[in-house]
Formats: sequence, C-alpha cells, structure tokens
Amino acid sequence: MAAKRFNRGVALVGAGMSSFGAFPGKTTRDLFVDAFKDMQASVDKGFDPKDIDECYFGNYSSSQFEGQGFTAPFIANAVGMNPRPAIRAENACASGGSAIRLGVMAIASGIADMVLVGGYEKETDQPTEKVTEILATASDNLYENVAGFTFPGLYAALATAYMHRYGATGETMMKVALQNHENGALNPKAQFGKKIGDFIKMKQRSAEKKGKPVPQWDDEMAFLRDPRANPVISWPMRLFDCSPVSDGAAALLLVADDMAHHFTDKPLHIIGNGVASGVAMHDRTDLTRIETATEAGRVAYEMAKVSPKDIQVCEVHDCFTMTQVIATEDLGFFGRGEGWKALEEGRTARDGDRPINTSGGLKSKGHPVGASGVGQVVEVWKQLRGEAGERQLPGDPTLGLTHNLGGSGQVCVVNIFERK
Amino acid sequence: MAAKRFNRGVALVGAGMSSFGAFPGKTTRDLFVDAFKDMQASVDKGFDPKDIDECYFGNYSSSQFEGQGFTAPFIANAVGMNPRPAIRAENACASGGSAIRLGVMAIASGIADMVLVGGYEKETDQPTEKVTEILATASDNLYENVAGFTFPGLYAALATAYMHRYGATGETMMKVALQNHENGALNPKAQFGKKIGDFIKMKQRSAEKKGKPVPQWDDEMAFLRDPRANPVISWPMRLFDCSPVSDGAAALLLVADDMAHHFTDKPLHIIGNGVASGVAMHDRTDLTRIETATEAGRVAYEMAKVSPKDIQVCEVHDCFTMTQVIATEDLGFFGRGEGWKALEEGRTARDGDRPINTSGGLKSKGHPVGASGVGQVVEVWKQLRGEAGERQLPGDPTLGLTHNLGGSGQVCVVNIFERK
Amino acid sequence: MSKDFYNAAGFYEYVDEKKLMGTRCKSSGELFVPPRPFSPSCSGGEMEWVEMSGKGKLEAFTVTLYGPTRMVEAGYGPKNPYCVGIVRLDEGPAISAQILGLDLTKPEEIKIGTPMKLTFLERTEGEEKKTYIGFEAT
Amino acid sequence: MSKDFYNAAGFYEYVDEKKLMGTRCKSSGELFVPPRPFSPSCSGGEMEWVEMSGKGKLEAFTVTLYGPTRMVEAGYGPKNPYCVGIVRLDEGPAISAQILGLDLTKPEEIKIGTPMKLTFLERTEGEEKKTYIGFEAT
Ligand SMILES: [Zn+2]
Ligand SMILES: [Zn+2]
Repeated sequence: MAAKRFNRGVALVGAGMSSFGAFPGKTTRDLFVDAFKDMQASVDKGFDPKDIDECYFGNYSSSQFEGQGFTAPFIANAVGMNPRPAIRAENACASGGSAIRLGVMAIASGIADMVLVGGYEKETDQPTEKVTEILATASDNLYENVAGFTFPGLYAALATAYMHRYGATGETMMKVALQNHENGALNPKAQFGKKIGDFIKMKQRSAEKKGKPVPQWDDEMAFLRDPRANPVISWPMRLFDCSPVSDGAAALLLVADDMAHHFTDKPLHIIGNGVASGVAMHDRTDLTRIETATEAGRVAYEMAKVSPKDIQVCEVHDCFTMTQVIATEDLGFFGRGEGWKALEEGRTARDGDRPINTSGGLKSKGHPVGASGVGQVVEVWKQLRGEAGERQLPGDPTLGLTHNLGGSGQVCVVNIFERK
Repeated sequence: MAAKRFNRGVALVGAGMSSFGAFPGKTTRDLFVDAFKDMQASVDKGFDPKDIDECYFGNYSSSQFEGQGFTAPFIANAVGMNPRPAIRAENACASGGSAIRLGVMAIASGIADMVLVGGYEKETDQPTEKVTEILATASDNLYENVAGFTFPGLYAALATAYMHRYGATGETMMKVALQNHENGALNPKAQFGKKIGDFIKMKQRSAEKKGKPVPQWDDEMAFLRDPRANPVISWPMRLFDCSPVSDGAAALLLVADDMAHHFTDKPLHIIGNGVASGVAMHDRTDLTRIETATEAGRVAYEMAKVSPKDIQVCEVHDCFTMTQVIATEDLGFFGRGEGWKALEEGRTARDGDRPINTSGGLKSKGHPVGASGVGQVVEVWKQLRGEAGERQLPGDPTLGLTHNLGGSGQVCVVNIFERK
Repeated sequence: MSKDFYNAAGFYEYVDEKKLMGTRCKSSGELFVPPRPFSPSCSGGEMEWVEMSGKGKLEAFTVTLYGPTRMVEAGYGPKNPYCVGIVRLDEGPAISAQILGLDLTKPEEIKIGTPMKLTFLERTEGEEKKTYIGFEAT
Repeated sequence: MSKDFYNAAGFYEYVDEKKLMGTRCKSSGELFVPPRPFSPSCSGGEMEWVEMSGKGKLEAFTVTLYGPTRMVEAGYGPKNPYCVGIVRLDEGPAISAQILGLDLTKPEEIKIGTPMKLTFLERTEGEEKKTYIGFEAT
C-alpha cells in the first residue's frame, strides 16, 4: 500500500503558551486566553481572528479535573471564535498532538484555510491522590488498574524491562532529570525554572530558616541518589523521575502553505505527521520499546522524506525520565539499547550532537496533559526561528520534530517541521 | 467570504449499531464490537477491515461513566484496528456528529481512503443522580451549574421561552413523545420498543399482578397528562419529555466517493456537512431557538446545494421533546413559531408531509450520548436504501439529514446524505 | 488576588461581598456579565470591574424537582422544588440564577418578563456555606 | 450470565471462582487473555472459554509506594509497598497482576524472568471483598 499524503500543505505561522505551573483561581478558559494572546504576539505580520475558520482543541479530562466537560465551545467562546466549528480531541497525554493532527487535516481537506489549534489542562485544583486516580482512567481500567498499576507504575515497569535487557540503571534516569532541569532553568515559561543545584540550595535555605541542620550533598547526583531528597514513588522511579502536576495551555495558528507569507516571512511547514494507536502494556511482545512511537515516526519520516539523522531540534514526551531514553531509540536517533549510553555520554544535552528537550521537557517545563503536545511545538517554533533566547541551539536549525505519547504509549503523534 | 468546500467527496458504504438500552456486564468495547459486526453485515459487497486507514470515535464521558478515559486506542483494539490512527472527538451529545466530521475530513484531506467512524457510551452502570451529575459537566460549571441548572432544566427553560412567545403548551410536548414512541415501536434496536399505549398496558398488568386497583386512562394523552404516570421532572418537562439513560454504540464505514462502487451499488454520499459552536444559554439573545443549529444547517445546505424542502428523511436531536419542535424550525422546515402547530397537526408523523425521527428519535430509540449522532445516520442509511422495514417511508426517498446537538445547543452538527 | 484576573474567581470573590460585578473593556467599552478577562472583539483590552444595578427581567425559567447534588444538599427535592432561570439585566447582559419569591406550586402562572431584583443566598454544600446570586420577583 | 459475553464480566465471574480463563476463537484457534468477544484477525468467530495453567514468567514489574485508592484501602502505602507486574503465561499471552512472594525491601534483586504461578487474592474495597488474580514467585 503506497503511503497516503495530505492534498494540501500546512504551515505554522504562530505559536504561544501560557506559563506552565500551578495557578489557583485560573480555569482552562483563562489559561487558554493567556496562550492565545502569546500566540497572537508571535504572528510577525499579525492576523485577524475573524479569519480563523475552525478550532481544534486537545484536553484530557477537564470533566474530572475542573468539573467542566464539553470544553470546546467554552474555550472557543473565551477567545471569540463562536460560531466557528470547535471540536475537542482526547487521546490522554497525546490529546494535544491529536488536536494538531485534526487542524492539519482540516486545512488539507479544503474546508479551512486558517485553523486555531489549542491544548489546555487545569490539574492543580485537585489533591495528588485524586490526580493519580484521574490519570489512571487512561490506563486499562479492566485489567491494569485492578492489578494495582498507576501511571508511574506502568512506566516504571517499562523501565525495569529496559534496564534488565540493556543495563541502564537508576543513575541513567537521574541524569535525564539533571539534563532536563538544566534546560528548563533557561525557559521562562517552565514550571520549574530550576536546576537540580537550585533545588539543593532551596532545601538548604529552608532548613536554615527553620533552624534545622543544613543538609549537604557532594553534588547534584548525590542529591538525586539520596532517598530523603528524592524518594522512591514506584521503584525504580523516584520523585525526580516524574513530570509534575501542572496547569497550562498552548495555542498554534495553522494556515494553508500558500497563505503563509501573509503572516510571516519565517513560517514553519508541517512536512511530516504520523499517528499510531497500540495495545495495552500486557498485550505487547516487547516491553523495552514503544511500538506506536516507531510507527508514528516511520509514517512522519516517510511523509517528510527525511531521516532521523536530519532532525536538529527535538521535543520528546518525557512524562517519566526513562521514557525519554526509550523515545530516542523509538525515533531512530540511537540503536536499541544505545539510548541510555548516549544520554549518559551527554549527547542529548544542549551542547551534544543530538539535543533533546531544550525546553526542559515535560519533566521541567511541566505536563498539563492536554497542553503538552501543543507546548512541544512552541519550543520547535522558537528554536527553528532562532528565538529560544539563552537556550537557543546553534547552527541555525531548520528541521524539528515533536513526539507526543498518550497513556502508557497506546497512542503516539509525531510531527516534523521545516523552516524552508 | 466564499464558502469553503471539501477537496474530495465522501461516501457512506456501511452503517450499523448495537441495540440501545441497558446492558449490564457490557462495556463500551463490547457494545462497539456489536455495532462493528452490524456495520460489517451492512456492507453489500463486503470489505477487508485491514483496508481501514483511520478511526474517529465519538464518546462523551467514559472516564466518568465507566472509569475508562483514553477510549480511542481501546476501542480500536477491540475491533483489531491497531496500529491505525485512532482519535476520540468529544462535544457532549454532539460527540458522534463531531466524529463523523473528522472522518469526512480525513478522507477529503487525502490521508485516508477508508475510515471507521464510531460512537459509544455506557451510562447505566451509574445511579441516576450520578448520571445527572456527569451530564451536568457539559453545562457551564462556572455559571449554570451553580445556579441550579440541570440538563432537563436548561431545556425546560428554553421550553418556557418558546411556549411564552408562540403559544405551545405541555400538550405539544406530550404529542412529540406520543409520535416518537409510535415510530420507535417499529425499531427493533430501540430502547423502548413501545407505544404509549403499551406503557399503559404494562402499568395495568403490573397493578393486576400485585392485586392493586387497575388504573384506567381514557387515552394515551390522558395517561401523559396524569402526574402519577408522567411526573414533572423540571417544569414544564415531565418524565416522558426526557430521553432515557442508555448504553449503546454505532459504527459507519466511510470511503472516498470514487471507491464507493467497490462496496455497494447503493452508497450514500455525504453532500453537506456543517458544524457550529455557540455560547452558553445566558449569553444568547433569543431563547426560543438554537442558533448553532441554524448556522450548521445553513453551512450544510449551502454545501449540498439543497434547501430544507428537499429533505425527505430527517433525524433531529430530540434529547427533550420541545427540542425536537425547535429543531424543525432551526432547520428551516417550518417558520418560527410554526413548528409546534405542524407537530400537533401530525405533519411530522411518519405519514405526514415532513416526517421526523422515524427511528423513534433519542426519546424512544435511546440516547447513549456519544453514540447518538452516529446512530442517527444508521436510520438515514436504512431509510434511503429502502431497508427500514415496517417504518420505511414511502416514495423511495433519496435525500436525508441528521441534526446532532451538544449540551444545551452550544454545538450542532448537521449532515446531509444523498443516494444518487 | 483573584479580582486581578477579571474572571470567575474574581466574580465569586465579589459575590462573597454581595456584589454582582461584570467586567468592562477599557478600549471598546463592552460590558461582560459573566466577566471576561479578554475582549474578543478588540482582541485584548484592559478590563475593569463594574457593579451591576441588580435590576432585570425574567427571560426563561424552570421549576426543578430533581436537582444536582448541591441543590439536594441545600434541601431541595421533589417535595421542595426550586426555580432557576435566566435574568436579563437592565445593563444588557443576562445571567443564570436561582429565582425566589414566586409561587412554585403554580408554575404555569409564572410570567416571562417578570421584573426581578438581585439578592444573595447561602446554600450549605458539604460542610461549607457558600454565597450565590439569586433574583427575586419585585 | 456474563460468561456468555466472553468479555471482562465473564472473566471476573471466573476469577470469583478462582479460575484464570481466556477465550479461544473457534475458527482461527487464536487464544485471548484477557478475553475477547470478537476475533479481529478473522473478523468474527465464535468463542469458547479456556482455562490457563497458571504458570508463567515475570516480564516487567514495579514496587509501588503510592498506589490508587483501591490499594490504599487494601492497606498498601509507603510503609507497606506492593509489587505489580506483567506475567507472560506459558500459553503465550501476558497479563497484569499483583506479584507476591518477593522481598520488596530489595527490588534491585528481583529478576525479570522469575518463574511465577497463579494465585488468587482478596482485597477489601469499601465494604466489599473482591477477588483478584495474583502471581507468586515459585
Ligand atoms: Zn474590547
Ligand atoms: Zn479468529
């Protein structure tokens, strides 16, 4: 079967996001207004919101997080989009990526020339146990939940399988956290604008203030190894292996390729888009990889006519630290079992040959589920346009990729962007 | 602004549904398998499921109804669709209609030639109060819920505004129920395969069995007027004005127009598709109509190049009885304020000049929220192909329309189908 | 300070102080009740809070016997129904609210267009008392 | 009779009888654990229930300190963690289950590939006792 293609090219001409973090008193509507304004400011030559034909939004579970289902028309309303079509896509943590897919499809189909794509989630109004329960509804409620699996638990199980086969250790995961926090410290929109060293200083200052003995660690790794500073959540995963509970929103403006120059001289073209669905964890034959990512990547690379080595900017779905390592193998950046070595050798750091998650990733930037896949694109937008400030990659990159997983990897969306 | 069009025509070559009703022990996965098998049987020349390129599913809130969010990959898995893309659309009660829109768009965009569209909901595992709460998350949780509005309440308020302006009464609504139950009694998949007369007999038999005095009513209207038989839920709406709590699923097979003859000699072509989003009730200037329906209808009629008088088969979203009356005005079948008279004159009955909801509508067929918009298409499929059995409309109809509302009408999806 | 958000949180902070407030866009002058932090028509706009007079007319209503949990907890039910409706304020915008001061045993006699005036009511929810807006027939 | 559905309801009815069952497609012979009512590969198929031997090997696991409500209610927590994993049955399919009989104070010594045998366990959830499948290191 020959690969099918979109009938019409699609360009990204604007991208913005709210800050990610905890924002009491703000609903998804308010957060999305922040993202929309940030996106508006990013459109070089401006645009008239009345020209937006349709809206596609990613949201995992506002119905459970804030008691508001049916968010599409409310969010559309918050930014004045009624009576335009508005549809919410849900695919757990890949809801944002799925919304992007729908936006691309709308333009390619001819029904729309300009589309607003958004993602949003408001998680911090709920206590942690409730958040855990809500996230768990994305695992298999018939066979995984009942066994006692949580989301950290499912990814921890993948980690044990990977570690057993390839020799990675808990230290590997700590080094992912270290790296992503280094990057996130340079991202003003990140939930934790802090390096691991900053967390050490915070703990020390806090002890000092309370008149308690000031804890000392030899270095960042010693801090991460210390079970009091970095307790186990679901072995082998510790606190600093988990992305946080977050509020946030992100917004993109997509237009037909041939209209892009009306809005900017530096559009990004969405040259590859792959989506794949897969089975629950117990149905997989190999627990050291995520097949949907390989499949979505294959489709996207084929459409874009590029190969993994061509990608210069890359945001992967590091909901947990080991997931990032596995993602870099699934996407073909490293061979099977080589990802953890590449990580430990610093190759995925900002100054490595294969930088990953320059934004800080979900780990440091934050993981407001439905917004995450859209937020990844905001980083690619900035990096490919040379607007990433202190964390800007050198070499005038022109090709970027986003990798957005849903649940325990039962859905993956991969997008490839090019500045031509 | 000239109306935009899809780049490629889309045909419906198969349509099926599970029975709608209460099915303890069956999850949405099981219900969707039933719908999928029914759809398979409807494809005249058969098809290979491996040729399905993508899946779009409508579901309102399995996360709240059955503790399973992220249903798209699980449902895709239940019918063997992995690793194909699978995305869930959510737009409250218009989730099914929204999924259809996505399926059409996928084919029109060129990325898919054959698409599986589905809708499913499993509501009856929850007690009624919990169902009410879950449905209420589709109204405005910031300003409507807190005031005390339930879903029946919101539509009851629309009914008071309509009655006040145009003179309709509670009797009008009872006549809608009467008519839809007449139709549903001829639909073997309907939740209530019963006329109002059958409910009377049931009540009488039940009293007899218990040795209680057997209640008597002069006729069906006397039964519906009796507050013991038909109690007020939210004035002016009574029990028989409300669609039921339901489980069910429905499935459609869409293909590119030029491939349709491989699957059947009697395909339906989706010649019109309109989607509109709108404001919460308090923000509307006129509470006697639903603007999103008029707007979605306008877009669909324009695309199809037909007018309301051309439509021969029509399923409208009668979540509540008065909603049906208003829908027939919003869609242009009757002038403003004329819909209730047309209804009372029997013009919308099966033997009227403008038959509405020959399936029994949501009122009698059942309203498994995410499945409802897809189930409407199953009726149009049957009627336009002459396969509706005892409820078949005469005159070899070739043009049909579906009208699927979300929430209190903040989204509407209208589709127009033609057998050419 | 939620009032700085010009959103629902600010709105309900004012409700606790027994004030019905909307937001007004400083550039277009448009008034929003419920409040908006963003003015879609002029794509932005700084906002300010404005207090409503509290006068209006009933535009639609229902008398509910089976309410949501919060109304059941507040004592309403089939034997003690409540009225909820939409009231158009004299200032233009409309809002949903519980409606008081009507004879709920004869809902067919309640008239659309009845003049309404703002009041505030408290409902017990779980262990908290919460203040809500209501309207009363005048 | 949920067993007629060849689905999760039937599966858990058997679990209550302390049997681990899968379904087998009568036309293609394919075995499904967890059960399926529908055989995607041959697009249909009548199903029958088949009992598993209960032998298998540990394929992945985790030791969880912060579990979901049902595990907290069953007495697990940071001071009493539990192990949950995926066990590949000798018959081929794999399944998620609580894992017993391992020293959870030394998770780094738990080996992928450890032989497992089926057991059944009861957890108290709210006011009910519910039976679940578990596996034990042999
Ligand atoms: Zn303004
Ligand atoms: Zn088979």
